[in-house]
Amino acid sequence: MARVVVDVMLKPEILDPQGQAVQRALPRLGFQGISDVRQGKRFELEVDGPVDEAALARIHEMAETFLANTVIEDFVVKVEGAEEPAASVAEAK
Amino acid sequence: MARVVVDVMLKPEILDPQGQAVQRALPRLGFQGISDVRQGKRFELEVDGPVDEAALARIHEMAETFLANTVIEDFVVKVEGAEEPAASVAEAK
Amino acid sequence: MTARIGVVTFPGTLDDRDTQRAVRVAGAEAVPLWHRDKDLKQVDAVVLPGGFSYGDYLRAGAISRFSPVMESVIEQAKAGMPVLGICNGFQVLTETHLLPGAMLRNNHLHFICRDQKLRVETNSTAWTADYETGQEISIPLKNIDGRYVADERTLDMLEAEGRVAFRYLDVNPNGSLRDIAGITNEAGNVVGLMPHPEHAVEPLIGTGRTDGLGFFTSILKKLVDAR
Amino acid sequence: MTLDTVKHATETPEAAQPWKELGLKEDEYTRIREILGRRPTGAELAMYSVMWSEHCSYKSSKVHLKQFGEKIPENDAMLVGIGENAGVVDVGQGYAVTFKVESHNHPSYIEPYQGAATGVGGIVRDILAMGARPVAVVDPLRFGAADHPDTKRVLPGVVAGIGGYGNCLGLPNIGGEVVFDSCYQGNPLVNAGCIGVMKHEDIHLAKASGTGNKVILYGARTGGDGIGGVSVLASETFESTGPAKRPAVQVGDPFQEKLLIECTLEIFGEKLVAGIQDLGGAGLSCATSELASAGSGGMRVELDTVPLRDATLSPEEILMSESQERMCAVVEPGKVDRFMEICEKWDVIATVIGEVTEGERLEIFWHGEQIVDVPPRTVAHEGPVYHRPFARPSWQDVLQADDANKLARPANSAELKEQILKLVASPNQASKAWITDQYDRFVQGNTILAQPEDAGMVRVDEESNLGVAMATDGNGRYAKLDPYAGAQLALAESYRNVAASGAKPLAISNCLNFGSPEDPDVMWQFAEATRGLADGCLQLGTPVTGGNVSLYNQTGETAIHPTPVVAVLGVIDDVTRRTPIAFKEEGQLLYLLGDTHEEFGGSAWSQVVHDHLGGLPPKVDLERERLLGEILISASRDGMIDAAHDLSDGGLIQAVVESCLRGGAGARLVVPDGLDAFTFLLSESAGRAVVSVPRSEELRFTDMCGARGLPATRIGVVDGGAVEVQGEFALSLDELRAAHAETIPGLFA
Ligand SMILES: Nc1ncnc2c1ncn2[C@@H]1O[C@H](COP(=O)(O)OP(=O)(O)O)[C@@H](O)[C@H]1O
Ligand SMILES: [Mg+2]
Repeated sequence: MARVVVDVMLKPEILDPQGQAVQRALPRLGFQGISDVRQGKRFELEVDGPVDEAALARIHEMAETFLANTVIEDFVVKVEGAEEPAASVAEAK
Repeated sequence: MARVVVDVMLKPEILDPQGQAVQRALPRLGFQGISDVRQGKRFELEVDGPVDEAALARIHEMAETFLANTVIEDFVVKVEGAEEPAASVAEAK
Repeated sequence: MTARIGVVTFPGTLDDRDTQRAVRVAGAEAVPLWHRDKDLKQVDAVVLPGGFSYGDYLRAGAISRFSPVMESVIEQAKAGMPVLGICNGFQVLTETHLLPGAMLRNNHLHFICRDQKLRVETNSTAWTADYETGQEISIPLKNIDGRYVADERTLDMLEAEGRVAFRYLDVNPNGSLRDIAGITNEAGNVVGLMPHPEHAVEPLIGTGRTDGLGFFTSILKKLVDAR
Repeated sequence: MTLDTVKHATETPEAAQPWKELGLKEDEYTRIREILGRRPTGAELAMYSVMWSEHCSYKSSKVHLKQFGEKIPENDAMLVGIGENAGVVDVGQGYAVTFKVESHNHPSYIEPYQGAATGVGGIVRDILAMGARPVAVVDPLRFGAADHPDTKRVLPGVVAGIGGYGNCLGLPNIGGEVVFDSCYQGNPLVNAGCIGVMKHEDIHLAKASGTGNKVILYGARTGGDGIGGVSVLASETFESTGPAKRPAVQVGDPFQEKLLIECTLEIFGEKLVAGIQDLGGAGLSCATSELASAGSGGMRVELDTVPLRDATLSPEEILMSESQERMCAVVEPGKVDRFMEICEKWDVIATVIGEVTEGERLEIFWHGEQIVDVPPRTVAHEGPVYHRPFARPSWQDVLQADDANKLARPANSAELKEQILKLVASPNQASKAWITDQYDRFVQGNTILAQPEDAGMVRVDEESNLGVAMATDGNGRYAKLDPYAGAQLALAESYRNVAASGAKPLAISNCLNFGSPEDPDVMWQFAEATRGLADGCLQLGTPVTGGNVSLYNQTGETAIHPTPVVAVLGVIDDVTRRTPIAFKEEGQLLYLLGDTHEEFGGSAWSQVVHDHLGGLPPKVDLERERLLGEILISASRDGMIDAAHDLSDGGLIQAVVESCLRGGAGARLVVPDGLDAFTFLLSESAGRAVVSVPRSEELRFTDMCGARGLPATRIGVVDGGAVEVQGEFALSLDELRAAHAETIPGLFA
């Protein structure tokens, strides 16, 4: 069994009120020097069987159609432990 | 400017209904072979200045006192692009 | 002279005006408190009302807990001042660790607004003295992050010490562990619950019941007796 | 990069401009050139194109909407009429109420959560801009077939979005509708309404006057969201790699809007603004041109002072951005400091972006260079007006001839019972609690009635118990059969719902959802519906205070059913006299008010049992509606009835079932002489209600109805644990509750 991670973030041009609220709170808590915060979602998927190209292609499709709303979000699929993003990075469509 | 990522996940023993809802929906959408899904948060922090040990220590503290509620959540701090978690907590990579 | 009860407004607080009204209906004086002020204006007790302070961004209550007013509230609560956290206020209290545990997304993932039946499990807190232990009441419940969780040890401790203050009856609306709707600290001065007693103090309004009024009369009596 | 300044535009008259891509017609572009005496700059072109769009200029609908102002009934209540952000009515004791309904249909199809959420945000800012504290919201919704997979995507998102935004603002949701019909499959209708309360002296208007007054933009920073098509401009005007195509979707931040509300109310409280406008569709273009156009002078704006979320935005994009949670105020110079202090208190960003000038031009500058120089009226109020052709559709007669009264009726009691159970469980008739329980109906502590009551009602004054009520209704099936009658039936039903709650109907708002105005069939539906509504309002004495038009609701060639949604606002002097729908007291007598005819065209029965739409909708008798309303209001005031429920889709049996389930008591019904059970239970004749009368009041009540000529038929009694129709069937409350309650969660949970 292997773990695949899908990170979903709002597209850069889309308002991220959560990230903004966090960022605005930081100086009050005594944390300086953080110029921007974006908040997104992280999905950890436990995959049965081998994480081969076919499996990653399926996960990519799942991310595109279900885990992320590509109207407003980008996503990245990674195999846990791998150094590079495993499958493609979704670009703004 | 560098980017530091903080991943926050519910502790394994805590019920994650969001992850479960995703997992339950997958077969209906035609995606088989995912035995578990956990959903967490991903924070991308843009740090002014160098991301040295002191900066990471501060971010670690920020994660522990603010970004995560350690009663229910674990977190991992990573410098974007780095191979190892920069400062690790509880969960192995 | 009547008791002065502070009602805190954070940015995004919604039920502050209703809570002030409930305090007045019970016969006490409602004192508005502002999140940026440390000054508690010599109130005898504080209510942290419901709402979505800071939009519930990050986690419900997580940002508010660091406000100046909370510094004073935490200090005074530790010194014995009665504090009631309702809904978002309860979430703030768990984030400050004045109360143990945490609140998570409802197990069905939806916001839920309903008339909720509860059992008052203890009347030996500052805010429940006017109820009988075991009394069943119905008050509105409305939240999306209302599922109470804590580890088993904490839950056992709460049970053993009689600190589960309210339990859901009939239906558990959100998957809260052990049907917990609200808890108290050891001393009984700090109480938090998810449902909204301040919405149930006048006939006709909301569900038309007044089952929540006891919270405010309890505290009033306690404070006046203490004089 | 060259900036397309006014000077540059004058010097390059022949430069090609993307007016077509921006949705302008050739003659419209020519007219802009005539108005300006030169070609428009990129920024001017952007402003005109968006302000002259259907959405902002009402160019196809204007000629028909005029009737609402012309056929205006005598009504002392109206304080501010059509044309402002929202109409305002007097509800007594020095209070004024403003209310309006708007559509957010297209965005909600693309991104259901954010589309619906920002729909709520937009209507709330409209109400706020009038000077009022928003006190409640409503949400009339329409979706495709309940069991269609795409409805499973759209509905949960829309509901979560409306709840997510409204709940976070602290506005109780007190009513709305949920209707399913496959005609809305590719075009869900997400309408949102808001009610606000203020004192008469607090009414604010959207106009900029007083030379030297400052123009302040406050609220969220401006970002690249909701710009959509305007980005073609950036890429056409500027060479090389223009900015990425901007998203058409906006993301809402209800927390920011909550701060904006509290901040604005505090600013109103200190009388700091001379004019105010919310930023909605068309963003700053709309706000600045409308403020300037309605005022006495001109306006000068330094666009580079606008606080941005994205530093790469072009001036055109800044003008067009529909970033949410922003307002624009006109403030006397001496009051600016205090204004800023209040904004700082609420963590709201505020910036002086310009001032009111002597002239009559709207002038906009970018880093010192002039990019806009226009007469604001030509942008905001003197847009194109179309007299679109319309004609009665060729298929209308065939549709009306397909008489629903000829459909096969249940052959015996068992079949009747089975059909009724099916009806009660059908998605349109089933309980919507799974949806409405996702909305906070208690917040603010003033809610007297909310779903599933006939009308929502909130207390306005804690001392005097003054209250207001609102209902929204619209039946696209009726309107398809006869748009004139359909619009009047929507009005009648909404009016009846308000009266049934005990409140006196005062005025209306509407949201007119139709297909493409370029289709003469659709335009005929629109013309008929507006004529019907205007005539109806004149007759009922309820003026139209404002509204919204949503056109182009169609998939390919197929338009949605014409769907005029009508919101009626009512007032009640003493909310303790409100009438709920619940049948509770055993032994109370049930009276049916009004006449029942064999009317099944467009009915729920014809849809659920026969999947049929044809014939004529129920007949409209507005005089009867008025009389029924008066009786319901008097009976409530004088304590003659304990419950009332209006009859609409699903007929009498649907109303009785709802009232029984609400109160937890059963009913025994007897079919009156002269009616068959089927017609009695399922006909949808208008102008009817069922009431529960304490025995001690029976004589007084029937005397009143008799004296005023309203038919009142005793049809049964509140009793037992079942709904029983004597000689026909009995259905236990448990069985009914299961049928009624399980459908929607079964489909969407
Ligand atoms: N989307 C919604 N939001 C809020 N309330 C709703 C919604 N849909 C239906 N309701 C409420 O449910 C109740 C029943 O709706 P409906 O059957 O359409 O009423 P009626 O037929 O009397 O107009 C009403 O109180 C109505 O306001
Ligand atoms: Mg009704």
